[in-house]
Amino acid sequence: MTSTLSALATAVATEGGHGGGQAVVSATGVFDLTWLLIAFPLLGAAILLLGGRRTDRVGHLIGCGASIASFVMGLVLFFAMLGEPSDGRAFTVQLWEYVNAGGYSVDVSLLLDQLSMAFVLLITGVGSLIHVYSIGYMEHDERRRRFFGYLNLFVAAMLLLVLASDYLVLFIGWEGVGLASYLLIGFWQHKNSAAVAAKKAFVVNRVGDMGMVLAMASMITVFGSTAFDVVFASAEGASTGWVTVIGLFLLLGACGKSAQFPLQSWLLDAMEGPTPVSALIHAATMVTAGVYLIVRSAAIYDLAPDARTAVVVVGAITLLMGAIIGCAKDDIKKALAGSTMSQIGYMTLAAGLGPAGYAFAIFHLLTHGFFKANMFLGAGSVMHGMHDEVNMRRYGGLRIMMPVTFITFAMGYLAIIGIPPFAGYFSKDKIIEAAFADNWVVGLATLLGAGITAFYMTRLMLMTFFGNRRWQHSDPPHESPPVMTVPLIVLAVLSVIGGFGLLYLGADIVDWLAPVTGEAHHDLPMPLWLLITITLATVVAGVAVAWAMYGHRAVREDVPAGNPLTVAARNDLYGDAFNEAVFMRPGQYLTRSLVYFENRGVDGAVVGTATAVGGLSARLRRWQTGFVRSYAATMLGGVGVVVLAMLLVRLP
Amino acid sequence: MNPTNYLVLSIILFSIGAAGVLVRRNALIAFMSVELMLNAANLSFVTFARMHGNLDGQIVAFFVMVVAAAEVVVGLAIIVTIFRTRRSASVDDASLLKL
Amino acid sequence: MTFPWLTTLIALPALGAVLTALVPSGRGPLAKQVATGFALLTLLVGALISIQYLFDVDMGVESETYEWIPEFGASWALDVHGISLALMALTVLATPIVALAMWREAEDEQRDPKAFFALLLVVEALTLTAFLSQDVLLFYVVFEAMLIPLYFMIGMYGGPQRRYAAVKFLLYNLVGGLAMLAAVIGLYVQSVDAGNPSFFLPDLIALDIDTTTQWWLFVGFMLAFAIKAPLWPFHTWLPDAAAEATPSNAAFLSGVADKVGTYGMIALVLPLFPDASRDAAPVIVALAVVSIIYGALLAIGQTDLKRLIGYTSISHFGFIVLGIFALSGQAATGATFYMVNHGLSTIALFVVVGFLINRRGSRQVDDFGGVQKPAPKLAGVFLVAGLSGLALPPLATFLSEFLVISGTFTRYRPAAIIATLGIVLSALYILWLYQRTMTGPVQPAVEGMPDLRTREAVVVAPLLALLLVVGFFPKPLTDAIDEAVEPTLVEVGVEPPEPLAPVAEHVEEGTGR
Amino acid sequence: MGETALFWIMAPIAVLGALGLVFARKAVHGALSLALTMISLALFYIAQEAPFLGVVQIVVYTGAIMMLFLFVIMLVGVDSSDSRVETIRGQRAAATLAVLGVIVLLTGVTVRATLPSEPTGLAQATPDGNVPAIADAIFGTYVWAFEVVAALLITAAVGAMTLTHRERLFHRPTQKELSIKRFTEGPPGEAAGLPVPGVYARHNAVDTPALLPDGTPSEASINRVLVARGAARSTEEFRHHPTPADIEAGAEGETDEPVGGDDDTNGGERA
Repeated sequence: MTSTLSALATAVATEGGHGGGQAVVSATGVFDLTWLLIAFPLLGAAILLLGGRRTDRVGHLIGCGASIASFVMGLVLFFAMLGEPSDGRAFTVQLWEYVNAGGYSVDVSLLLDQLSMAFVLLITGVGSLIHVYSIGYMEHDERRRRFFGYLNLFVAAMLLLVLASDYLVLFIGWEGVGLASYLLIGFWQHKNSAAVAAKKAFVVNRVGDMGMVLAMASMITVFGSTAFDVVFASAEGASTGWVTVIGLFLLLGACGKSAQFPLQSWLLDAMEGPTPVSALIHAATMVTAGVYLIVRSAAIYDLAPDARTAVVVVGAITLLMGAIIGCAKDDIKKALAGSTMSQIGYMTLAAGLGPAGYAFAIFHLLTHGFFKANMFLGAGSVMHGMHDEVNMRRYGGLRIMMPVTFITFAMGYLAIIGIPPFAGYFSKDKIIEAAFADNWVVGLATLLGAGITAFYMTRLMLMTFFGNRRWQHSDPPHESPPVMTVPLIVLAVLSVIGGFGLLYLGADIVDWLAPVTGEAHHDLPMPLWLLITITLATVVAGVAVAWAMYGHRAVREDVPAGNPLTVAARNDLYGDAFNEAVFMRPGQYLTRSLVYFENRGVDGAVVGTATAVGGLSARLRRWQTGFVRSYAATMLGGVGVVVLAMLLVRLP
Repeated sequence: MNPTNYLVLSIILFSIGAAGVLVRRNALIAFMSVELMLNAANLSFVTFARMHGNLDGQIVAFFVMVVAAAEVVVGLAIIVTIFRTRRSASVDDASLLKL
Repeated sequence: MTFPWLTTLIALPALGAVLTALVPSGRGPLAKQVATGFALLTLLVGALISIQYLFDVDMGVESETYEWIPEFGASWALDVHGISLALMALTVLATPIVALAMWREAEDEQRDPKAFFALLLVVEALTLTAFLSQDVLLFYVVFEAMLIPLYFMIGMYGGPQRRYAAVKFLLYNLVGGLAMLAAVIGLYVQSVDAGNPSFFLPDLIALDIDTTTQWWLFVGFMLAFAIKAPLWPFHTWLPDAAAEATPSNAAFLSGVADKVGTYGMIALVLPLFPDASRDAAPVIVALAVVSIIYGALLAIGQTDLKRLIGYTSISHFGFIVLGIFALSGQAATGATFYMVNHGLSTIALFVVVGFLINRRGSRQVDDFGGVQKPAPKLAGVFLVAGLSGLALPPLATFLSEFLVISGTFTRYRPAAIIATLGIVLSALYILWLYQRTMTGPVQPAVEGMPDLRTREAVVVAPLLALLLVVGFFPKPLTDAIDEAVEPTLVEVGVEPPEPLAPVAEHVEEGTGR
Repeated sequence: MGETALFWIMAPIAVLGALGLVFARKAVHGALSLALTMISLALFYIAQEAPFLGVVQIVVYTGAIMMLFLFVIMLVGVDSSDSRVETIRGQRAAATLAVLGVIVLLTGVTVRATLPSEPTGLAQATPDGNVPAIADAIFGTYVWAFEVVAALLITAAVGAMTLTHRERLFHRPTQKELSIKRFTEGPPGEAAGLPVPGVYARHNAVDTPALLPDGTPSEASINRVLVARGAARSTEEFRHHPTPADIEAGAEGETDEPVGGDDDTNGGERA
């Protein structure tokens, strides 16, 4: 992994000019095999899910093998890409024609450029580490094979998402990761809470999918296509109104997948899934798909300042919301989930800043992938040793029992709160800079977020690894086996050097991405050193407050009452309560009243008509007296009528 | 003589026959009224045959007679059967054809 | 004179029905084998025809016309075009699967399976005739005749309320049929007035009918098709029929037989009454949108498994009708494609639900819970079938739903946006159903529930596999459909919407789009 | 001229006959009136150049069909007369309305139609006379209809026989068996058979009851059908009222119970 990064860095160093809209060429040589990236994990998933019990014994190995094979393929492609000139690193691989209906045609083709390359390495690299970690974590689960099948399915779908060259194909991957997420959140199906959380995640994501579908429908209306090249190239010809609409629809989609306000509610519940899932899907990769989507659609957002503003606002709100929620949670995974929301808020905010921020969004996305996966896996390791206890108030002083976990977790901790020279410092600081350059308010929000981040992460560290021991097990906590700690160590190393490496070892990730995202320089309203000082001061203040509250004093085992803000934060800032009051309850009433209306109104009208006809028939039946003379009279009358009718018709 | 007179006579006989069917309860009289109606129609046919110089009217009347004979045979057999079981020749007594 | 493949395709199941009926009673297994054998034979012939049209291989299939009632200009005229091809393929494919799925249903009701299987083949023959017919009178006759075997299938082999459901089904559809009969006669009179008395579809399409008359005839045809399809508010027979018929019968009914209604809309109503269709499109689109949302909301509110699936079908039929009357090539292709996919997906759902009901002996959702634990494979196929129902890519249902929505968006934006809500609602009803039945703590009553049996796997696997394969490689089918849909829309006289923004030049050259 | 006279004489007779049918209380009267109408119609046929039909009318209708009716009337009861009270509500009104309607309609048509005031006549159509012409038509143009009608007649005849045929459910007792049964099972007084009616000079008729040796009239001696029709005379009329002397005479010997009538058991024999 480290070698990858240095290679990346050296490669970046050699690369020179930049500017958006590089030419995309058909893939040749090794790039023609890009599809293998997806094929490996897909094959793995197929074998594991269709193979049945026969593959139980080797299931985890097949799963890991598929993921690692994909990673190796990614590396091969990466090095091949380094050999190309910096403005000729985008390749398309035409696989097959998907559909052609009413003039709208879609090809299944892959686009491999610098942006997707970065994601491929993140997904397969971190994904492989988490696969390996899961061998240990899921060892005692009888359905481990299936777990690996789902993980492989996820990796395949996620790779399709980032490699697609058409929004429709991207959407297939988009829904694929949603499905994998659904399956993995609800992996422990016998728990009702897990099943409910899985359903919630999927349904909320579907609300976002509405945005995706409508965005694509708008693209078809405006451009007649959803292919990246057509849409991006024609975007300038479209009216600002349409571009803004498309941008807002895409933002809705991104909000769903990345748990951004107002669709954030599912992410905290998603922690019901096994911890490796939380690390891979709900921290490092899938939830960042929204950011990828926005950055990938740069050509559209560049033309729609209003949509960009909306993205920034959403990012800022989520960044603060997530941070506040993270402060109040006692469940270690939920605290980390709040943190994830908040960090993705940073990325979204950065992406909303336009060309000035795209690269930093991706930069932070990558470093966040490292340190957040590290911390989630660390939390998993803690839980593994603590018999699946997740309440931090029952932890305490674990640094002695779990030294490796502690150290690696600490690396992640220092990275996320942004202490130089750890990874998070570089990426987050860049975002704060860009935010201040854009707007004071947004800048202050990011600064405040940094402070709160320092507070809640310190709180988490102190409650878990320091302080008094609040656990009562006959069987004391133990360190996890090497198969789990080795991935932790690798990720910890990445958390330390990732930021520095990506930014300064050789050259800049900003330059690497520039051919895709474009580049813009910003002017800070204050000297850079001042801003860095202020930021670090805020972080230190956050750490100090946390230490005063949780390090200085003993942590209580029972939950203190807390102030209104704390209570609100514990309740996810009433996001669920809002959804319940505004959508669920009225929805239930609506459904119930519709069922009533259906039975009484619509069906009632039909059945009522039938009853009325029946009643009328019962009355008309009395005409049937049985007296042949009555019938004869009727007949004669009828003959008269018929003759009369004929006369009237025939005679002039 | 104006042949229309025959037609008018035919109408009168037909109507009387129809009235007989409608008002008489006795199955035999009702049945005979039907025969009267058939005869009235036959008279019209014969009159028209002569009026237009076309023999077909007479042929039709002939067939009507034959069919009427067949009908009488079956009809009377039914009346006799009903009389045997019900000891009555009133058509109103046989009013079971209803719900 | 080439071999009459199309007539053979219809004659095979008809012959099979006769032979099945001739099997001595008490030899149930033999009757089933004969019926399934003929269904498979039909599938073979259907596959042969499909190959010619999907992959451009000449198999010698040609349109056929034989005199039927020359006095009226009615003929036994059959032809295949993209739309009918898709539905024909669906029918021949679904029948053997449904036959296999209902293998034990008649016995479970303590009834002779012979008639059940014979009737199924009769319905297949009639449905195929409806899809292939090029003669409006012939279409009408089979459209109505189809009700009789279906009536008996529901009324003889269903649940406790089956008679009520069967009568309701029959009466509803007869009302529609009556309106259609009047319209068929009206149409014929138009052809007489034009000097060419005929029921032959191309002749009738060539007629120039004034708008008022078109409106009346349109209403007659549409009423029949809207009831059959079924479109809100003419839908209430479907949930009853779906709930009371045996699961496979319900599957065949809503999966295949009801497609005659939507087929009629796109293949008869649009080309025959272009002006009226254009004028009425906003109304129909509104009804379709109501169907989508209403069906989905009611599905959420159901407690009976089969009723629930019935309501999901109403929602999906709403999408199909929406696509047809959005009057854009993309939406119409999507709608026709949707018919096929919805057929496969609904059959899978009904059949799997049938397995569940058969095991538990109850149709109530609350009687299940935690089935996933004792029967993981069953839960797996249920989930995949359900995911096809909520149109998850890459299952084929997704593409059709997307084409319908995006095609509608180009013309009726508010309708498309509201219809998109269906995406969320469908996820809600399917996953909530899955959650209540399959996950959570294992209910005592479902402990030891047997997992998927081999026969059941053979029934479900091809459906799901097809949904997946067609989902990945839809082009041959959608191309065939698209080719047939285009002239229809030209007939209606709507121009395909142009992209609002000029396509950048270098892209046009570069990729040849 | 002759035809006109015939018409104006026979037409009222025909109408009267028809009215007689409708208004007759007894079916037999109605049948006879109808026969009258039919004969007059036969005359009209002959007058209108249809001698063949006229003859057929007399032979088939008056001769065969009307006789058939009379037979059935005899079977049903020649004397029974119908009540004139209408039992179906509104039937008379409906009938009047319908008949008037038909009259108005048909008359209207006939009057409005443009009919020749002088008939064309059949001279041209039947050069060889009426009967050969009809024969030509029946066995030529209409031979198929003729054959079908023949089949119809046969079918009707078979049908009538089937309808009126009664399957015998029991063995019919012979006279010998009946007399043995009388001696072995019946009361001794009936062993010699039931008394014969009408033994008086005054009333030598079947409607008067026999007087038994003890002077009581015997109901068993009268035919049941007469009793049912109310045509039998009252038995009381003939009861012998015994004088005191008779009573004394009777007291010396055994007083026989008057032979009561379980005549149903033996009624079949007399009938």
